[in-house]
Amino acid sequence: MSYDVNGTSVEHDEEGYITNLADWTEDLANVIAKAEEVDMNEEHWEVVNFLRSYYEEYQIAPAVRVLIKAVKKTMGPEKGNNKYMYELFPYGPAKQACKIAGLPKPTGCV
Amino acid sequence: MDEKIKKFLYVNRKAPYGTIYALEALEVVLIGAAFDQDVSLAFLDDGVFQLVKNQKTDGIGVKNFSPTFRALGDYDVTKLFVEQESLDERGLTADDLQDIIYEDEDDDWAEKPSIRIVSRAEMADVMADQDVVLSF
Amino acid sequence: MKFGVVVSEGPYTHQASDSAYNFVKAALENGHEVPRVFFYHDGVNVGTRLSIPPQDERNIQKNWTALAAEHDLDLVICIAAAQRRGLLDENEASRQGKDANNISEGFRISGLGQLIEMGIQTDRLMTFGD
Amino acid sequence: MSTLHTVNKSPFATGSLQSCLSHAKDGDAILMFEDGVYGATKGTTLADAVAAKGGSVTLYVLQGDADARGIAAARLIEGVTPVDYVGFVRLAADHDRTHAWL
Repeated sequence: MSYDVNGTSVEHDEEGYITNLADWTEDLANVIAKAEEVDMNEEHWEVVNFLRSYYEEYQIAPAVRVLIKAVKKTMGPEKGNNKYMYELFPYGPAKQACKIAGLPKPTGCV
Repeated sequence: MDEKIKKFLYVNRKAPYGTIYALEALEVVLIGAAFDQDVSLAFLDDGVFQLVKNQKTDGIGVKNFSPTFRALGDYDVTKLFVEQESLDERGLTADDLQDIIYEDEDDDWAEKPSIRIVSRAEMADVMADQDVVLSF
Repeated sequence: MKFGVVVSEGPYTHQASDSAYNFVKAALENGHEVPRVFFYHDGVNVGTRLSIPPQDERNIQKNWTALAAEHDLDLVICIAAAQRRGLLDENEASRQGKDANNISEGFRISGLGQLIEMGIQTDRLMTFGD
Repeated sequence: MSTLHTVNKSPFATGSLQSCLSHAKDGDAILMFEDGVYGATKGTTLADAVAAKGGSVTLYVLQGDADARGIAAARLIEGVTPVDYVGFVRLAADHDRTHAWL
């Protein structure tokens, strides 16, 4: 299973998470988003970029409530809330935004 | 779910990388944070090595999870007790540990240190003040 | 009294799962409850149904399965630890696109939240590890 | 409020017993089991430290583990009480929390 990014194939798993995190590019993110039926705009990118920098700094994808709290602090309360996040990513920021951002699949531990 | 808040202590006594205990302990802490309990972490014996700064794992092909400790504040895990005697025995001082801070919501988001260096006797007091002790 | 039990080492290499089994058995026989046993780290390997110990040794996996059946025990294998180590139930195997599953009867795979919940809901937490 | 500490390592392999001894508080109990039972034997370099702690904490050894390792009752440090698994369960119930020194 793979995504096609301008003629290059990028491997992904059953659920669409990329196998090799180093394969991520912005073009790939757009391809994953299309497969997820998410129409990437500036607001989506804001969250995706936030997730990537969080992962870069801490080596984990933040839990949803942590993401929302952090977004609230840096981007304000009109964006740092559940409603806004689920409007952007209908299947949830953990699943969809992390997938588009090329982060590891949440292990679904709770 | 049960309403009562319990005091949970995660006891870390093992060094990172040689075994998986440190990493999988951290995974429990991150998940456990969602349960709104009163959480503390204890680092003693070889566990203090987990918090040492400048860990670089490129040469062993193992994920470096030490930066994740710095995310604990976001998860409202803000009490990391580190035993002074364990540091001493290993030739370490508090300066050898990475800075781990949290932002205190009740104090205008002031940055405060999460690491609290305690004596062995104080660590024993911390341990004796818990409802649940999870060892790794 | 309610005991929560954590088993954090694999079978045969460490005595942890034997000690936990003996403890749980003694607790149950003496009128206590063991609402859950949680298998973590290499402890998840206790839940494989594919082990074949020599006939003159105890069968750790079967003993747990039998004890679970007798006392309706909740034997939970941590999903994160299990995925690393290749322990899968039928659901997980199909979700992850794997061609086999290997979990013993009486065990179930679930999240780490079950460990925390066990700590909250029991009176004592016992850890058997190394 | 007291703690049941459990130690399952030989004190000659790891520092778990020593660490446990230095953190246990008066009125606590320490149960040595699995390879931890070696810490309960007489004549070792640690025996004096273990025996001394016996003044303020209660020391136990799991009989089955001692038997398995050929440790006769006479070789146990004075003041160490052997218990079976039922005794182990009772100890865990009688103290407010357990702390496993892995």
